[in-house]
Amino acid sequence: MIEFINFYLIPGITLGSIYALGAVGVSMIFGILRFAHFAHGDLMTVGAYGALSAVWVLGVSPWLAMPFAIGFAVIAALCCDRMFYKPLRDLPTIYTVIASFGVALILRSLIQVLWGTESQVYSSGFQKPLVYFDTIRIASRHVQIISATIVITVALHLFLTYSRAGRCMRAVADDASLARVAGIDTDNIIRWTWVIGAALAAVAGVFVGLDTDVHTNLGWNMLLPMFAAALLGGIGKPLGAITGGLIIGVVEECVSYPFFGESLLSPSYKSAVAFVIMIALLLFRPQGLFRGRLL
Amino acid sequence: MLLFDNIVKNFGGVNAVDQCSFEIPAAGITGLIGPNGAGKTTAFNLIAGHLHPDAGRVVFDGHDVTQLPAWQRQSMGLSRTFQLPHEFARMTVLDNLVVAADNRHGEKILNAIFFPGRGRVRSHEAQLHARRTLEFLEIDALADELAGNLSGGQKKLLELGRALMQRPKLILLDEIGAGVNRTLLSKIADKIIALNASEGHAFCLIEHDLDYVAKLCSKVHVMAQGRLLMSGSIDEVKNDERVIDVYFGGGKYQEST
Amino acid sequence: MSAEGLAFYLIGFLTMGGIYAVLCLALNMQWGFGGLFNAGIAGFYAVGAYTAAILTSAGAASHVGGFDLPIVIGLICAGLLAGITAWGIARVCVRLKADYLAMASIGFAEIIRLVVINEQWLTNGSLGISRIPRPLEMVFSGRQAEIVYVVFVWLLVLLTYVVSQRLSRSPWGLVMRAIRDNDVAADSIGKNVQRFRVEAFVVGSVFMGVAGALSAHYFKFFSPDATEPLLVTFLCWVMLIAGGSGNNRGAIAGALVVWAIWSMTEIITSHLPIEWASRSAYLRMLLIGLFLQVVLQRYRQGLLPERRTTPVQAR
Amino acid sequence: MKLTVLASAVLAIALGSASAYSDEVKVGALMGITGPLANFIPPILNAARLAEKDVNDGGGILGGEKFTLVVVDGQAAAQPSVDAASKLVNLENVAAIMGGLSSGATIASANAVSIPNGVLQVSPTSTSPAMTDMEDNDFLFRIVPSDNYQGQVLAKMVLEEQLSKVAVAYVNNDYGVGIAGTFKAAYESMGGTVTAFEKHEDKKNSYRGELATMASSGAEALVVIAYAGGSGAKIVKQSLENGFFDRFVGTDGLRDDLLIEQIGAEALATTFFSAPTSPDDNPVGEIFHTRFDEEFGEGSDKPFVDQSYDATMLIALAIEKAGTTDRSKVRDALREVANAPGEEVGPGDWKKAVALLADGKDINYEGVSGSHEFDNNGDVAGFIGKFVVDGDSYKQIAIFK
Repeated sequence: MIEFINFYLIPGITLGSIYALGAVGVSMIFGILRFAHFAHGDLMTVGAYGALSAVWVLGVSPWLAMPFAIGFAVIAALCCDRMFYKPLRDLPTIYTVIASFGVALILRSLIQVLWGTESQVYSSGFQKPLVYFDTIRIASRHVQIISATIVITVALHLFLTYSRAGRCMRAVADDASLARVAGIDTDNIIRWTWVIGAALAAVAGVFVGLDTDVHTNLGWNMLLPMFAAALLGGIGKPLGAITGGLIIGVVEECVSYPFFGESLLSPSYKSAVAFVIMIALLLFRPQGLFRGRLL
Repeated sequence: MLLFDNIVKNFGGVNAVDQCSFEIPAAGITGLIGPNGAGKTTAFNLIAGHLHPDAGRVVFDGHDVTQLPAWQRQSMGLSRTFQLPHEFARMTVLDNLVVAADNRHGEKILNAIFFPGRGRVRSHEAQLHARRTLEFLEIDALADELAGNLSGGQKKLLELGRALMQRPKLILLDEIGAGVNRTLLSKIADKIIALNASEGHAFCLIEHDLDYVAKLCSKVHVMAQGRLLMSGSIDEVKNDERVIDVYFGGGKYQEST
Repeated sequence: MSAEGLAFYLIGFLTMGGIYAVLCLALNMQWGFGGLFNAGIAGFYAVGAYTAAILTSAGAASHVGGFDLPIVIGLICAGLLAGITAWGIARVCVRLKADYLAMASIGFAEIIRLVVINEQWLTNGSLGISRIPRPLEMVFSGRQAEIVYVVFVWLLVLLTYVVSQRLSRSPWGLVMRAIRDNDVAADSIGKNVQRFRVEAFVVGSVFMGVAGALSAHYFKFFSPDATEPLLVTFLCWVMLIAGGSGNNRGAIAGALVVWAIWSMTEIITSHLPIEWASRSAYLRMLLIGLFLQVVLQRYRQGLLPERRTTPVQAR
Repeated sequence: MKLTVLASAVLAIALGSASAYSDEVKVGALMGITGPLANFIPPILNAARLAEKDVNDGGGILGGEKFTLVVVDGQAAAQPSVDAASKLVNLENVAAIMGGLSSGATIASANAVSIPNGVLQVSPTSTSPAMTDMEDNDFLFRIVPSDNYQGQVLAKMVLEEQLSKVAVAYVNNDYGVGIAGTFKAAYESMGGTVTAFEKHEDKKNSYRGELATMASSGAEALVVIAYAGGSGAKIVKQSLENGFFDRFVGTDGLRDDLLIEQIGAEALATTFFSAPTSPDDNPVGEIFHTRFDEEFGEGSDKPFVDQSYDATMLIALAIEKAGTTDRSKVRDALREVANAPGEEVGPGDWKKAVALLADGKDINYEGVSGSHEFDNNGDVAGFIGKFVVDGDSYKQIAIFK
């Protein structure tokens, strides 16, 4: 049992936290701009490399480099929106979806040109995990990642509940036409969506780098689980996306635990878990756990 | 012709249609009126099969069609138009009508691939029929225009033409007059009356303009709050206190809508 | 460089271009006529390729296969199996709206990919299936065989084109377009939307399977890296959008033009100094990404836009 | 239509530039610059460049002509590799092709382009056993032993270390599956026990679950068959952190400076690695690595660097020996310059080799990554070295043949 917690559950929660932060942006963009943003994973990568530059140039720790990560990702997101998504906004969303595929390619190639392709780490060496009660072992970076995710979740909740921009975002995500009648400045809301989505993606990207390493496919590899998380939480429900991310991460890690002597699923099928959850949801409960919008 | 029997339809806790029953006779033009939010369009969707009721049944032409999907009801002779235009925007006006014709052989995929000749005769007939219908509706000049480029009123005519293509027994018209100018509106009315008289199509229409309803309909159902308020001739309805209350009064029905 | 060299480059180019043309025509049946956003092309392509590979390759001890069947039977089975897979997926998925269908189909394609790389008894996993034959290999060899194969590929492009053209001009195609434009209205005029969509999804996927089989025979070897979604799904979408969705000739033209850009940009970048070699490859990807944006913003109709004339001619 | 114009303009420019030089000898380098192997590419390319430089600094090829590598991007996948190889063969008119990194890319490009067009192709890295009995008219060679070989040697090596029970974690691609399969078969037939045998996808972030299961299987060490830059370093790191394993056995994919950087030499003290190498009486590896690091700053210990240099050099030697860029003559010359007997030449000995060939003497190239004696299938038996960590680098301590 203790093995389950140490080696399946805690890594699952860590992975889930990363999915969760990425999924918030996916969910909000889907809810407000109404398209599946296929370049979101690459925004994560942009963030991770932004922090890497700061670590290299300034020699600071990745945590202090976070503002750079966020800055890079937010600027990238706003530029892409202005240049590639805005001109297509009045067309059927399919065009924007395809454009976002192209943007993913553009961002990744830019990273590869600027930073090269070899995988990098923020800091070398390994640390022994912290041990609690002689049984629970948890790496200190996992403690940091999980607690940072909790803080971000609370902050996000406060922002969405109490600030004007946050309330407007929720309103638009719930019903765009109603919001327009109510005189909400849609452009402003869209800007906020990108800022928050990209910032959280950047944080998630840095977390991936902290946990393992930084490479150019880092975000792209996580894109589909993030979509699954956004759907699970309900489109347009940021807190739902966080829950969804945690669930997907934990389930993905835990399916290979030998509950009944045999592992439920061969570990090489782990990635299928997110897809199966996603497809099942699309078919049986497309509004997600938290009654998100249906497009 | 059509029996709307004790229907209940619930949307997220609100009963849009609540134990409502009425009948649409086989001949003549029936009106369905009521204030906004009374459940008229929902009732149409339930009749046409785009929605399915939580309780009650829909009987059309002697068959219980409650469980049938829309496309099957249509092939039994039940056509409709939509409140907001639902044209096939990237197809020509003529094709919009041709596609609505029944072409069972041509629409089989294996025939389409291996025997492209099957269904050709039917297509030819359908085109002639479509052209005649366009002529009757006086929009034949637009036959080769993309339907998406039509004006709102022209789209309404297009939809009417499309509904006529399978020679239906009953046609549901959802606010055929909304957003249409006066001249075109009276033209549409003439067409409806002519069709009812010559071809024997029965009509049921949702309309806000009571004068228009008076011109067309022999019988009127009034809905409010998801229920049938009353039925009768247009004069009976116009003079009924409850109806006046619903429409103008700010009475008890107004608050909840 | 010689004229002969150029000719054989063009033959190689047309072979790959032809395979992409089949894929693109197949996608056009789904998206161009039917408005079905299939983002899992790579999955059906893989099913077709592996079916053909297993049925036609010479014997192998490490996995099922080595039936050594004629290539035509392999092709037919590839199409059939891809079609059956598509039917299963379509039954549950086609009622989903565009973006959701895209996600579900990506999900299925990924599951297919995982099965392919994990079920070693069936597909030989990541080691791939080798010794896949090509048509008329006994008779022709070397450069002659290249010519034979390009003819073979383009015969199948022709077949796909004829089928696609017949479909789009038939009453079936007309209904499909109606569904694409407005499914509720199509429902209201008596068309079984679900049935038509499943049919379009299946028939398109059949040809995606055929395209997969064609590339397996071309490479004479097939391993999971050939099903990379970027190279199959994404590229195919770019081709169709650039060529003009809804138009069969546009689909073929798009496949050739985009494949030409994909292939020929490298002729320039490979002449940059060698220190630039690794960077130029990314610059090339960057250019392709930007090209897509230009097409989407400026040439949305594609090279050959959809024709608006009545598909069934009145006589 | 504008697009067609653009495309033809591109072609025109390309054709113009392709025919601009004529007094050079071109060899194609089919690399997977973008795509799944992208993070291995820069040092591999640098190694090929070093070979190019060695030839040109040593007086050029075929009597002073310039030796030029044309690098193309096959994206480590079949479709673009075939297309890129076709450009090399038909448009660039190369004398031979170095490359195809992943087996899928190599086999597909050989089948569709090199073999039908009669062009020599030498892969530096493809290890798939399927390449051995391909009908290739002797146009396809490789200078790494087939997986079958390294797996067997690794099994021997592990048993010699008195490890009779091991767990195997291998990456699910042609490299990992190939070596792991032969290792398991050989190891078990020699009396060892594989307690757990798990493949994994290399894009995941946590392998703790699988590792925990493997740790509880009673293994004495963990055999990791994966790339350090992919999943390899993560697996070692997570095993050490959680105390699943403290002893590892790796292959050439894991033997990467990146591993020492990420883990630290101390924790790897008991770990050993297998990698293709050259016979011990040919101490060229060390010199080559020093030269490489001087030239490019770093990277000489990355996977497949040695092989990339050797493959390029072998092709250059074969062209020199053939005395022409005629493709089938180049092919015929390859075995003669690579195989014994003959005067031995090594990396950096270009001048000497040219002189020997001019005198009509037979030469035998002994490379950085092995002595490269091709058999009838175009495979090499190869030497597998045993490496351990030494400071911030690796040291070869034994050789298996």
